[in-house]
Amino acid sequence: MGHHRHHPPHLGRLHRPPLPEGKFRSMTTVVQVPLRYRVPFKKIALYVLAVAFGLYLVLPFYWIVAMSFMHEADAIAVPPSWVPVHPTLENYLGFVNPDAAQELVGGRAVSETPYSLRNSLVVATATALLNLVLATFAAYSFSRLKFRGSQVLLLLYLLTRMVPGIAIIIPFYLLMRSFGLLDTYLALILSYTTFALPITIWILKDFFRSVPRELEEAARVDRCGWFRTMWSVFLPVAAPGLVAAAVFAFMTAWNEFMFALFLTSTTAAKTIPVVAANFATDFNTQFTVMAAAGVLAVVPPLVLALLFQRKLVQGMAAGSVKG
Amino acid sequence: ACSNGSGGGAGDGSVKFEGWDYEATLVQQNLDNFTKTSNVKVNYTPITSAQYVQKVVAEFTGGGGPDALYVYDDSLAAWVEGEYLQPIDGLPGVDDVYAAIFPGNAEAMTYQGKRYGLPYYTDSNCLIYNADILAKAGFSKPPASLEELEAQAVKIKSMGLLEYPIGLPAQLSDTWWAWVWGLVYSSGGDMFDDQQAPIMNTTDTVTKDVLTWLQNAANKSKVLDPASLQLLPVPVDNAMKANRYAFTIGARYALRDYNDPQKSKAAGKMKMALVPSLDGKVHGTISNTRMYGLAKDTEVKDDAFKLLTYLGGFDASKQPYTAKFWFQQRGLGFAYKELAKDPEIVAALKKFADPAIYAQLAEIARPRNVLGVAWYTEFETEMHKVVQGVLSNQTQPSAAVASLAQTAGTLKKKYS
Amino acid sequence: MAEVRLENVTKSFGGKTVVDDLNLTIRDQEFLTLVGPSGCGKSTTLRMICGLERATSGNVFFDGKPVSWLPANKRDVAMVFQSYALYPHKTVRQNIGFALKMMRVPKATIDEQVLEAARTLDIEDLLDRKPRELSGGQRQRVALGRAIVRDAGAYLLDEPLSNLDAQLRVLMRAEIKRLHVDVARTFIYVTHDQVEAMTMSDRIAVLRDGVIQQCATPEEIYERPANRFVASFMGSPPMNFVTGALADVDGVRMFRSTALSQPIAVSDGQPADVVLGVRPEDVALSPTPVEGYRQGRVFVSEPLGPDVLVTVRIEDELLKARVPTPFRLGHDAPVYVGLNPERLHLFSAADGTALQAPRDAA
Amino acid sequence: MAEVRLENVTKSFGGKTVVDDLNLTIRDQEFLTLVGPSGCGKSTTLRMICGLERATSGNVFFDGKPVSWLPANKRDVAMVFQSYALYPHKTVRQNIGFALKMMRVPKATIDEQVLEAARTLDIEDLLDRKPRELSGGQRQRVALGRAIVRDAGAYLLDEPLSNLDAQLRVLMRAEIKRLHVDVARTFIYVTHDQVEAMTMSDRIAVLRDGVIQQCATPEEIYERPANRFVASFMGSPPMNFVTGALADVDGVRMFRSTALSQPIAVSDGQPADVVLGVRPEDVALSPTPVEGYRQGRVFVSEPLGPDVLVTVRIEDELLKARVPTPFRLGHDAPVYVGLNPERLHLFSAADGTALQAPRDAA
Amino acid sequence: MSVLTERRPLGDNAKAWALNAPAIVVISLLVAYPIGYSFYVSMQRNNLKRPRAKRFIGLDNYKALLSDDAFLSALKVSALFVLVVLGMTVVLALLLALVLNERFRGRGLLLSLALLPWAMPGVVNGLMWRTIFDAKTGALNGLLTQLGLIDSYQAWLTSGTGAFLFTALAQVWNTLPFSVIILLAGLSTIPSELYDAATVDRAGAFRRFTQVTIPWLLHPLLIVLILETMNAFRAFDTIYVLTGGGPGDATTTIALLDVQTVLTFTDFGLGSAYAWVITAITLLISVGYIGLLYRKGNFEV
Ligand SMILES: Nc1ncnc2c1ncn2[C@@H]1O[C@H](COP(=O)(O)OP(=O)(O)OP(=O)(O)O)[C@@H](O)[C@H]1O
Ligand SMILES: Nc1ncnc2c1ncn2[C@@H]1O[C@H](COP(=O)(O)OP(=O)(O)OP(=O)(O)O)[C@@H](O)[C@H]1O
Ligand SMILES: [Mg+2]
Ligand SMILES: [Mg+2]
Repeated sequence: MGHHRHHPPHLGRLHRPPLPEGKFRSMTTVVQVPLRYRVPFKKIALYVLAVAFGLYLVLPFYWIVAMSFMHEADAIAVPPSWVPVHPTLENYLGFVNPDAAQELVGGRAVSETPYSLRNSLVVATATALLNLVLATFAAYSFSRLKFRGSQVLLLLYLLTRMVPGIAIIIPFYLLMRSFGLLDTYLALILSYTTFALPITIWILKDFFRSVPRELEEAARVDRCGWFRTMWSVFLPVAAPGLVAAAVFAFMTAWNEFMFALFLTSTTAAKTIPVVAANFATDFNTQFTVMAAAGVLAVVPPLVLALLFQRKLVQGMAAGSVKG
Repeated sequence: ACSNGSGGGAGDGSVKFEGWDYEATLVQQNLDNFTKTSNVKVNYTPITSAQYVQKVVAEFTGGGGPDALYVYDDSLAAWVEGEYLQPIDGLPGVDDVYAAIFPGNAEAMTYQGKRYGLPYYTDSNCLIYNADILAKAGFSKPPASLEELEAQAVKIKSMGLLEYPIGLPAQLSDTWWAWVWGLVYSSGGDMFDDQQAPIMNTTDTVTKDVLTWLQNAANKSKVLDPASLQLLPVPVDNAMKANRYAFTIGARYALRDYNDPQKSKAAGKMKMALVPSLDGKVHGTISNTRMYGLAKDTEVKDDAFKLLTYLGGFDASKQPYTAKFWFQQRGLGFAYKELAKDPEIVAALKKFADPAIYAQLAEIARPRNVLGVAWYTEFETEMHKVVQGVLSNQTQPSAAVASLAQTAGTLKKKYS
Repeated sequence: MAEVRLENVTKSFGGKTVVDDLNLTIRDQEFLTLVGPSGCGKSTTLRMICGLERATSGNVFFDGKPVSWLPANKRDVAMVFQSYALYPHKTVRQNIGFALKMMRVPKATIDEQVLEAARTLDIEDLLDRKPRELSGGQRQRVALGRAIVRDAGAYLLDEPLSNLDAQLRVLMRAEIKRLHVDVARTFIYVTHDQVEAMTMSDRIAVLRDGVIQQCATPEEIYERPANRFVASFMGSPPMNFVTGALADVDGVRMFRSTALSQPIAVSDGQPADVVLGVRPEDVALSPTPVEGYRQGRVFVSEPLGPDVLVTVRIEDELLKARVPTPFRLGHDAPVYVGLNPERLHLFSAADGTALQAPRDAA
Repeated sequence: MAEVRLENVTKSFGGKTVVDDLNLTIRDQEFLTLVGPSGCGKSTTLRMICGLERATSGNVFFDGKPVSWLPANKRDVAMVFQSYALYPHKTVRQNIGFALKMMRVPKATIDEQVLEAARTLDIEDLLDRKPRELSGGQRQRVALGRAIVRDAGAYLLDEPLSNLDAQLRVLMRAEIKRLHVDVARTFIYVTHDQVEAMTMSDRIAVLRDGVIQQCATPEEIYERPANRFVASFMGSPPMNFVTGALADVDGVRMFRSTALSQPIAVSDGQPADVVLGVRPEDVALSPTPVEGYRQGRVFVSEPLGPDVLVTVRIEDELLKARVPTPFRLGHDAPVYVGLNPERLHLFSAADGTALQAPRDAA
Repeated sequence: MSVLTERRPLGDNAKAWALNAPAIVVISLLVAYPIGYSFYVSMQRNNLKRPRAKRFIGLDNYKALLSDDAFLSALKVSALFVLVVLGMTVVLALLLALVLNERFRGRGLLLSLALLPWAMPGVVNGLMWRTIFDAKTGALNGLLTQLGLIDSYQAWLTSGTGAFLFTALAQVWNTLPFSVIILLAGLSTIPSELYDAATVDRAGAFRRFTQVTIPWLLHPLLIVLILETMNAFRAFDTIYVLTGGGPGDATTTIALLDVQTVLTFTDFGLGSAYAWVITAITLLISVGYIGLLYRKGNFEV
């Protein structure tokens, strides 16, 4: 018999802790009432919370939506009317029909809105993708490889993100100018990528860590090279993390204002935040049109969110490894 | 568009022109008109007004600035110091323009003896009141003195017409608080002497008295709305249009909106008056000037100046074409004295204001005399906070002026 | 301290019924083993008893009280998960001690008990490792340790020894049995190891496609399987089955098939088409002719250590015989085959139910 | 198609050596089984062969070429992971077909092969499920399926049948064997099941604490264990060991202990302190005295189905005997114990090495 | 056995750096210069309004900060702001993520709603809060009045505390989505069998949360803490629009001061120094978080 097993000839019985009588000792004491039709407190609490959060999240936005269908005067009426009393589409008209925009404050902004939406979509999507690619490589190294300097590198990444944008905007502008990239998508994509990259790396490295190593190994044994392993096995399993990271990068690019303002000047690259800012001037603010623009600005990410939300909450590696 | 060299400009021979985004569509129309007549191509970029200064600064710093641009009188000194702009003295027509405009505007466009701009528009502060509410309270005339203003407000308040008859935009923001200056100037005081030394704490007591009045109005008689602390100009406008204030101090052009039945429930009731003074006499008011400037490094100086002239100067028929255009389109104040007599202008003006008072305000208005100092912006910002303290009764007027003087001193030292 | 009763319990996953109208009472302090082919619903049954899965219909009772709505953490059961479900962020020590910590057992007591359990499981020197750094068998032992330190009303063990070597398995089996005696609680055990099932259980329940086939003592199951499925399932190598018919030959009741013709004592009124079952160990082989033996030929012989499993071919039928080592006949060598007449099983060819079994348990 | 050779392979995890200077050659087309106690380094060895783990020192050779630096995907090996490692986002079908897809096998062929494997594994109707909807045994079969569809140079199987029921296991064993014959490749197999090891392997390598104890044919391992550890590890129930000494009594070489005194044929020059080993099946019991048998008393008897495992107490020593069912003596009944003199093992008491073993394999 | 050549693949070290190379290249190419430049500027007297006074002054800008009342007061406001916003965000986000991790009807909708504040451009967002908190026409006033909770319209932002709390509230609304998404994705990685095991081990909902959920969430939580701290320290948009830093100095955070210094006062030197102080503080705090949480949460499945 194995030398490393030294079982006493007669193993003493396990000492049981002196448990408080009646509390846990047996189920007879626990089950006192036939708990047949228990009130589903958990479900109730869940729905209460869901509704509360839903309201908290949606009410402010609802106000924007409501305003976007109101005439200016109704929007600032006292007491406020929660639904548009004289509903109108005129705030949206300008976006589809440039002529209708002429008369509005920020009429030019109105005509620029469709372009800026397109620009924002392009820039944000490209940023998200570029980010995912770059961050996937880096994050993989942090989650799977032991290497010297990893901690320092992680901190350095963070550091680049910690310098407030305001401090680097001017030199950044100079840089982009010398690259000849001003007023191009690339300028924005590159700058947002650098903003989002450090955080994306941090996000991904965590999610990668929770992908069981065995999966990757199985893929290797199944003759996948590293890239193939990543693409076919690793990344799909890490999908929630990828989606979270992509959403992060997308949103970073979607609502960034300052850099977009400085780096763009025409409809070639202006993004929606820059254009939306044009609805509020020192002289006047076209609340309702701005609200309409805001609503328009929120729609694309929201649609994307609806498309991807399933991925975000899918369990990661259920049932794949034992132990 | 701005990738070449350090000279700035569009690089394709067109004039790169930047401005804040007020009515960018109209601007473009006007520019198209210019191009049609002059054959000079203009590459116009409107920039969000809130970040206009910043972006222009970035562009000039980065070497990609425009050829011609809008300039705030507040920014002029810095931009000249920063070597963004070049003087236009001696260029054709400049002298004529300067001779034809109100002296306050000319002063605002001049820095250290050199002229840097042609006027875009100007405006000055006035008392705006709701004649209907005043009438209900039994007043047929607007107040001439602050005392009177307070008394009328108290009456309105006590009659239950309004809880707070006076509203002012007193939230912190990067725009200047014209009404503080307006009140000081209307009472004949000043905060600085001509050498930009602070006098509000020493020889000139007007500032302190104005602050005292504000404090009383806000806290004793409670006629000045405490919510002012969270009001920017736009909400004040909204409140005025909704008959929720009887008085405010604001720019003249605001009346155009106030009296526009499309936008305002108070249309037709809003009137303008001189800013009330401590003693009830007429002393002055504050004005601002927005101008068109010429970039120092422009490579298309001639065309750029042609554009400047089109926008801010006289046209072939010796008419300030664009200035008139703006007034007619949007009611923007003009710097040209003669325009006040233009029948078309008068007719348009009559729709929302009393032409006589309008003209009188322009005549007596003057710019802030500290616009030229490097630390003006810091001072203005600090002043807002101090006035907020006074309004919320946390700072006494005497302490306030002392603090203002000290701030000015510190800043001066810092910048020396 | 608990009688566990399943009453008409049915469980479906999206339309597919995996446990079907199950009725089963596990008596207080009983050691019941669940066996059945892979995927027959054993784990699912355990999970329903435990409260991790709610029955689609039917009820679970503990000591006569319905607990269907009682969450698992209030049911006072300990469980070894088939997939271990170790906490990857906790050390072995914390994994094992977790339940005790949840019961607010004093720290010192926890430490002591964890150490003792670890000693029992021979993982004492792994206590400060994380599961990630353990071998498969070591992980399984940790999973087992998590259950055995507990003082629960019922212990559910889902294949707790499958990844252990034979030696260790024997030891662990003994430990589990001892624990059962010590704590005198109900044990429900799932295993694929027949030796385990046979030696440890008070009763064995044989499941097939979510339906209980038989629930009885190990001897009963082995000696008197209720149907052909149970007979074939229990016993390894499995029972030989020969399809044939009953016939009266010279007043002697005979079982006849192509290859065999075997007198058999059986009551009357049985269907004619039957299946004869005989376990390999009840098949005797002789190199020389013996009275009543049939001749066949050696097809293949596999050494099993102490025994040899010989497959003999008679006509077109294959019969397996388990005979003691040594067995030295090679392929195709003639061999004589005899069936132990006292240990023959007979099943209906139609539905497989047992028609007769050895009268007398071994 | 590959001879796999491990040369002085050592693997440490942070200072702890788990595989120690291993030298092992697995011949082309050989079926080699790795056995050993839980945690002895079997999986680690497989992982090094496969290329998932790099040896701390030493080298792995495929067909004489060093592959230590070759990544797993280039080694052309198939592997069943002990922990399955199924792709959670892929269906069973995709899981099984994945490797083929990677090899750019045409879609139709993949489908066909997957279906065939699934049929073999009896998981045909689960092909469109995701792993999380499978039972433990079903998952294991998918893991196995992933390996068997492949055409690899070597197949590494880490306890591929541990979670299957006996029936299925027998079938799967046969399938794996058949596959081995069909593809004629090298198989390296890890199992805790001795029957599996004994019946399937060309050779068995017994590992202990990362050191190979013996690598030989199943018979050899069983009949002539190289040392006490191997003797005790292989065989279930395990071999009996009795510590004693060699002595010459009346010119006959005798083994003597407190309880036993047994003539034994052994060459000269052996140390005096020895351990006698005898397997339970080589211990005969008789209710009546027999010449040369010692009297003892029944301590406990456990039915194992076809056999009964009887523990007999002689003086202070316990001996296990495996005798055929039925065995009807109760506790403390006197019983006579005889050892098969031809099947006695002798080990050095000092280091456990075998001094002699039965001359003749069964 | 296809290729059996003895070619040493890259070691972990080399592989890791190779994998990081693209990110490092992009980041250093684009931000190394700006960051270095800004640090250099922070050691300059550099006010655009007085280009001729520009010169290198070493750490003088930093030294000046120590006696700069505006800075010290802003630092205090910022610290408090970070504390309040971070606390509320983390608690609410965790709660919301937990809710979203359950299965219930309308989950997808709620999840999309949770992303909504993120998708709104800052200006629209600012306008939204302004119209909501407006003293004269605000929706909040309207709502509370209609609910009978207040008698008349209130000017919420005119008292220091009020302004502070309401801006914090708006800020939380804005930064919630990021935290929710990260935490939710983190939650989804927790194998459900661990909850099964913990339940069987008699852990109630709360203990399952502390013993299983939290340990698994430590790293996502770390990211949330770091990023939300960073965000709160730099919060600018909302505050600027709602209060401009007022009343008085009540909501003048260091970020606001910084932006004002750079963009309004065009004092790049001082502004950069502010920025680097912000950098240093957030870095320090982050290192603190990392020291606190990184190890504990660093385990592999
Ligand atoms: N990552 C690791 N860190 C430290 N020790 C490890 C690690 N992985 C395995 N070990 C140790 O190495 C030894 C061998 O592990 P291995 O998995 O090879 O065992 P095994 O023979 O497969 O056992 P089992 O039969 O239990 O699966 C074990 O003692 C295990 O604890
Ligand atoms: N989530 C699920 N969705 C669909 N089917 C499921 C799910 N879980 C289990 N099943 C099916 O239910 C049946 C019973 O599963 P269970 O895990 O109880 O089997 P088992 O008897 O424990 O098998 P094994 O011995 O292989 O572990 C299996 O056929 C399995 O495929
Ligand atoms: Mg199972
Ligand atoms: Mg193993």
